[in-house]
Amino acid sequence: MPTWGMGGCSVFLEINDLNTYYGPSHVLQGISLTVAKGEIVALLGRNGMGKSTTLKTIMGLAKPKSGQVVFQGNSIFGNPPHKVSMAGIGYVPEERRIFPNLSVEDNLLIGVKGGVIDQSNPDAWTLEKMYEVFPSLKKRRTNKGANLSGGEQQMLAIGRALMGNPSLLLVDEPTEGLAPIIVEAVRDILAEINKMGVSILLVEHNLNVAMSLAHRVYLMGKAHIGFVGTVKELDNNPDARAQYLEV
Amino acid sequence: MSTSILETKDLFYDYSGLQVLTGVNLQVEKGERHAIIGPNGAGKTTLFNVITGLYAPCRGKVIFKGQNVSGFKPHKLSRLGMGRSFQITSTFHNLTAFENIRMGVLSRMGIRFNMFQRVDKLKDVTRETDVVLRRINLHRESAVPANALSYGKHRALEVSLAMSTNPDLVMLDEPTAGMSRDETHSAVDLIRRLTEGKTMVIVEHDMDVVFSLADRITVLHHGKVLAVGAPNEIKNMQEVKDAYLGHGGV
Amino acid sequence: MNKFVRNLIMWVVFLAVAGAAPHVLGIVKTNVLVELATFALFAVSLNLLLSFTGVLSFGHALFYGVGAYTTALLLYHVEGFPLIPALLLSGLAAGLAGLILSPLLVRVTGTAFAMLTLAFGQLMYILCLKFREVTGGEDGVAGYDIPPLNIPGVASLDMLDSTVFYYFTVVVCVIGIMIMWFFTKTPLGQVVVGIRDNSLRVDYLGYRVRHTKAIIFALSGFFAGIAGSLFALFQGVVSTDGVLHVMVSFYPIMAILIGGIGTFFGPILGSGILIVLEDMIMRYTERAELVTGLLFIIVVLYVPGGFVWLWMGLVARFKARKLRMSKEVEA
Amino acid sequence: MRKVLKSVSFFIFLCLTASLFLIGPALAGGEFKLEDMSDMSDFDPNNFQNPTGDTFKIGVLQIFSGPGAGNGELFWITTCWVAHDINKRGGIMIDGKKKLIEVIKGDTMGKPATTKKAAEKLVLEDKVDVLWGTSGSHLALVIQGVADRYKKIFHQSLSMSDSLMDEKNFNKYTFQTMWSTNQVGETTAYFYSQRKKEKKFYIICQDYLFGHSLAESFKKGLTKYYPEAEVVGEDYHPLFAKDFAPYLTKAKASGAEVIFTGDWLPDGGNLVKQARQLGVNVPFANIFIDEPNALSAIGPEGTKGLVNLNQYMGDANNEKGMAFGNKWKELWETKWEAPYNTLLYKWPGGTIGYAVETTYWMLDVFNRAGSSDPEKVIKVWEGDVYKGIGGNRLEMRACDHVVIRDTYATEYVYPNPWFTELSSGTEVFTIPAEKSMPVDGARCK
Amino acid sequence: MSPVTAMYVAQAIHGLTYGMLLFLVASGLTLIFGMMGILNLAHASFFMLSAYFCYQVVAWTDSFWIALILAPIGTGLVGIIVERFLLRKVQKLGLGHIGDLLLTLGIALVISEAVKTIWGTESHQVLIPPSLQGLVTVAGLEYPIYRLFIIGLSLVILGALAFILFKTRLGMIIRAAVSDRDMVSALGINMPRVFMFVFGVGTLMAGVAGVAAAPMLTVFPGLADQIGLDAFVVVVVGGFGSLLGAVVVSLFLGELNSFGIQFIPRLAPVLVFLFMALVLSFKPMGFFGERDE
Repeated sequence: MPTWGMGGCSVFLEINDLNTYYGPSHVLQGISLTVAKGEIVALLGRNGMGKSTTLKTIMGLAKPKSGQVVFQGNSIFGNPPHKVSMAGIGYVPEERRIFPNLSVEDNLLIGVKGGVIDQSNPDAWTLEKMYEVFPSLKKRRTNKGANLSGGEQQMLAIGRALMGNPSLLLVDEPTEGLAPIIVEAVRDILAEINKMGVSILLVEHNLNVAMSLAHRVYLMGKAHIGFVGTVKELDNNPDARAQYLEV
Repeated sequence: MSTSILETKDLFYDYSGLQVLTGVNLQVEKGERHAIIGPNGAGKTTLFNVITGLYAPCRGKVIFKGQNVSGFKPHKLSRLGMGRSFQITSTFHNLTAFENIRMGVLSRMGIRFNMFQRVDKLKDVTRETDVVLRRINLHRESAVPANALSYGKHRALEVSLAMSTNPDLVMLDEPTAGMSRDETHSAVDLIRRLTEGKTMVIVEHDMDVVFSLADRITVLHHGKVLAVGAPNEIKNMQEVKDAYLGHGGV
Repeated sequence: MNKFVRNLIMWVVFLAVAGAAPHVLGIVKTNVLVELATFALFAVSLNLLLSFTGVLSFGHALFYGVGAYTTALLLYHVEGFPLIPALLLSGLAAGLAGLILSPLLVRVTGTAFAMLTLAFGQLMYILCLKFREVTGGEDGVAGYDIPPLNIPGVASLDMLDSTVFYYFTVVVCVIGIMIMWFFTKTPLGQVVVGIRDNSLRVDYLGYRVRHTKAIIFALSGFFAGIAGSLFALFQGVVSTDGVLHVMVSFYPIMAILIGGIGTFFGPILGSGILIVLEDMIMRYTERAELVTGLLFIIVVLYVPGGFVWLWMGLVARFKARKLRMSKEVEA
Repeated sequence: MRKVLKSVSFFIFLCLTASLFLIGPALAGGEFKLEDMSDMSDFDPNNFQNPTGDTFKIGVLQIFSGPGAGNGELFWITTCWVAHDINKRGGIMIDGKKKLIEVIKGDTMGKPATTKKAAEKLVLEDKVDVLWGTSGSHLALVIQGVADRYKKIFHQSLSMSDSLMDEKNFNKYTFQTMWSTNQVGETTAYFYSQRKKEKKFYIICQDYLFGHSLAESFKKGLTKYYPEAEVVGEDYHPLFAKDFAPYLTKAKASGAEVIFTGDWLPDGGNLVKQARQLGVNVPFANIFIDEPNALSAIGPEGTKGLVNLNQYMGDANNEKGMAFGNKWKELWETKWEAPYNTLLYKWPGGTIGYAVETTYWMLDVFNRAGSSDPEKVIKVWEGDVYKGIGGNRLEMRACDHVVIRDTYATEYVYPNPWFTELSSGTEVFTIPAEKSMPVDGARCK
Repeated sequence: MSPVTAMYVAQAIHGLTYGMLLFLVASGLTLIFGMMGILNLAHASFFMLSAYFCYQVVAWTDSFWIALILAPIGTGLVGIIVERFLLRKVQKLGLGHIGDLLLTLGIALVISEAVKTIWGTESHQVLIPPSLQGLVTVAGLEYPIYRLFIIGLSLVILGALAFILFKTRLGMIIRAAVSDRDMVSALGINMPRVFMFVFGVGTLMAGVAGVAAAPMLTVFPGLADQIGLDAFVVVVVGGFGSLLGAVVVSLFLGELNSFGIQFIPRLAPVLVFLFMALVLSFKPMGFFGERDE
């Protein structure tokens, strides 16, 4: 179990007082969170609270107005997406955003940094390794992205991000719209990836999945963080759950 | 039956193969505040768009005030007395708050093709617009362009715009989306005041809002109606909890 | 009251300057002003579409051309056809053209609208070249007499007199621009602005977006036609290259962009800059297009949105500074 | 006393009138004399120095900017040449004193509106005494309007349309020294009718008024002079067309023996060039494909057999013309720099030749009128006869102000004394003026 | 082959030649629009610029072949400079199409004036290299080698383009970026640099067309006008951003041109725009288009 907490070399990603606007709409109002090395952090909350925007802002896809984003000791605040990615953050977006006119294999290969798989690094992801982890993708490697089922697309989106060998993965609603059995599979894969040493910041509406995966949980209310704690702490806090999650 | 103002019968809709609505039967009684809730992708917004005429249903009927209005265009529905707001703020962002509201007021007064009078010389329009602005507490910002308003006020304008044509039925799509708690609070007040004596259908994720506003709730799940009932009944239904909190709960 | 006084002063200054211009400048420069006024009217009519309806037309020359040809053909074929009816009929013909095309045009926006208008504009251009029995093709229609302006019982003004024609043009253009300005202030004008900002919302408020758009196309076409008619009267010759060429469509767009997009008076400023600059450049160099080209690049890089916005930005900054200073004084 | 005075003055008046009648014909008409020409060795078209002070001003209206700017350059050198020559001779007599010639550019940009502006600026601001130009009949028409309105002589030296001087467009201030489309048609038809070698003609012209009226006049000419000939096809292509192959393939398949074209450059050059590339070796009868730069790209083989029709062939025609041409060529070889050092400017052949010749004529007319008062100039120029550079006769038809002159045709051969890079004409066939008349204007009927 | 058949076959090949040239110009235009959303009014000017470069290189080296390589590269470099220092800045300002429009029209004007200042206003000639002069005879049909060379050259370019697009990583990135450029950049790919490359390649292809056309035509300042408008029609009718659309419509327009002239010469140019108006009225995205904006 990795340690968590503020500061120390184990802090991997640190976000401080992040503010983002969409036009006049203040969608992130002073968000602060941390992700430690090897940790899975879940960011939960109802729709429209700014969870996806938080990920997008980290990724550089939404422009933050103020705050700090420090990754592995370097500020990546306001960096364009490709620089954030090169720094070692992978992104699995909401609704997968698979390239519909590319084959499965091309969808994977496009995620390789610099286009060349680093053979010298035994930990680096290769197509073979990927197909081992995602056997369903191997079968459909020549199919166009548009022709995959939702579950396959989700696997592909995760695989695509992994091909860049990220040390931190931002995963946005990976189980949305998937059949229960696939949801299980996705959860297992995320757990497996985490075991390989990849930290994960997860946005998830399926509490079941989130609670079984995460080490630590942030609950988001409107544009702000409302609760921080371990899974256990959340379990023991029905008020927080009622306020931020339940009906 | 005769009291229902809006009804959908076995409504189907799909986006090029992706089934979104799979037989929705909805009933909204005249004068009630009706909330539609459900997890993401349940088809709430699509249902809204089909009812308000943005999309024509693939199958099924939309009945408004006893008339089959399936496939009617938005402007026609508006003239029949239906208004709507949008989840993503969709005002006239370069126009001032005053001009925004005036757009609705003009339509309500049937001034739609007049190009022979200056609009600011139409005294009753101006007066009426001012009344609305005062009611929504925007009269101090009447000359401020919509996109320069604070987020909360901009959302309030969004909702008020839907009300500005004085519709009998107003459809609000996540009116408090993206608001802070304080803003949400005043928005709920505003909605309650504005929809006094009207029929309202609301889609919302903020359960505080839903429970403080709604008389009746429909839960949508996978393109179907999962449950209908009063707030308290809904709160305690196991299937609703399942739908919201994931499989098996915590 | 303050505003009223300011407007009054502005009108007085304008009338004084415009009235004195031909006597100070001489015929050649007065004619540049005639060109400017006509072009400004044309640009403002296009701006009704671009800045107020939010669609970019690449084929506005079509309406300009229809107006110009109508005037030329009327005067050419009908002996003694009076001036004002010719002007109005030209505008109506162009407006009608807008109405006829509107069922196709209202369906599209954005790039597709630009390309569709380009297609119609080019189609008109080529058709006019082909129907040379009517239009005279490349040579165009020429040799018609510009009728005098008869005001029954008052006077008959000889339009061949450059100064008189200048006054006539200025009056027509000012009236035309004022009507368009007035239009933007009417309820329908408001709806049009609403369509630009958010056409879906307009629909949801109970307005018929397509009908409204059709009206604005017709109106914009009408004034473009009036501008074309003035051109025909001024030049005494109307040819395809002169009124229907694709550059005739592009030029007013440039004027709008240089002057200030999204504003009503920006295009007038832009027209002024373009026409006056071109006249000045042509006196000194044969590389007029180089200067225009560089102007476009510089404007887009350093004055994005046009000069009116630059001016408004400066005013805003000045006001902010004044406010800050007054606050400091208070403190 | 009074009576005496009256009768004396009447007598004097009578004498004067009589002398006018006697001397008039002798005075009427001028002549270009090579021996009078000044030493042109200091003529530098790149840095033409206009005289200052009280000058006689020519406003040259041409395209000086935009894609067609090459036209402006071409005619700028011709007017400058004449001005330089006349200035070295001391100028022309205007209002009792010798005035030097000043040449002022007016840029039409090829657009009607700009043309009007430029013409009005020349008349009103620069106060030119005569307007000169221009290519494109629609532009010429605009200038005619300006000339009429401000009562300035317009020496219409470059547009060919017959309609410019018809009953509708005629104005007394305009004098057209360029031959017209009808003359081209009749010239061509007459030439082939005398040659009787080819019978099948194909017409390829530019798809605008000029191309069409040229084609019409050619067909009319054939019916008049050569009824046994046959037009086997005709096509009209857009201006500045890119690909002529489809037209040429049709022409080839039609079995035509000659392709008649009115295309000017670059279309004409591209037409011939692509024809030769396609292996279509049919000769072209043309009026504008005499530009050596374009022809040199096609080479001597490809340009062989082209038949050029022209209103001026001073260079090849006779000794006088040759002598003038040689003077020009010497300067070209030794003095001129870019853009005036290309093959185009080597010989004052067709285009340059007639522009120079008729400009001399125009100045001579003003000189003889002794005034720039249009009414006086009109009186002199109407019916005037001038002997051109090669001694050829130019007559200004009084009734509609169009030139009447012999025209010429030549077939290109190789080798020739003019160019090593291309074929050119050596033998010139003269079509007598009465065989190729401009259409009668309304006032001539 | 009977002469009549020969004529029709020849017309078909003419259509192919012009269609392929048009494709070279239009493909760059459509790629630039598809990926970057830029309506490049200066595109045809690059075509003309390359023809001038070609003339210049031939004048210096006397070799068409060196020109065929150097002129398009030079044009592509100019394109890259334009993208890097002008377009990119303007795109950042967020003026949308309007900004691009003003800028690229400005660039078009500046290029056409620069050309006149450097090379003068008169026409220049480029000769067909000796090895490509003359005709070949196949089954009784004589056809010029140079035109066949143009078709071949265009096919090579088309092949190279297809290879880059479908067989290389870069092509993968470009295809992906047409549908979702944000996602591509989130995978660590420097999109601005890809844009620069695409703009360079687009102008380079227009450059190849310019060089190929130079010996058939005259190099003069108005060279770009007609082909520019035709290329626009291709892009619009084919669908913005669709290479397949560009190929199909280019060839269609080429044949329409040839056989239009053969059968209804007077109406050929009207047909093109009538066709465009019809397509746009009923299919605003063009035949193969996916996206607007």
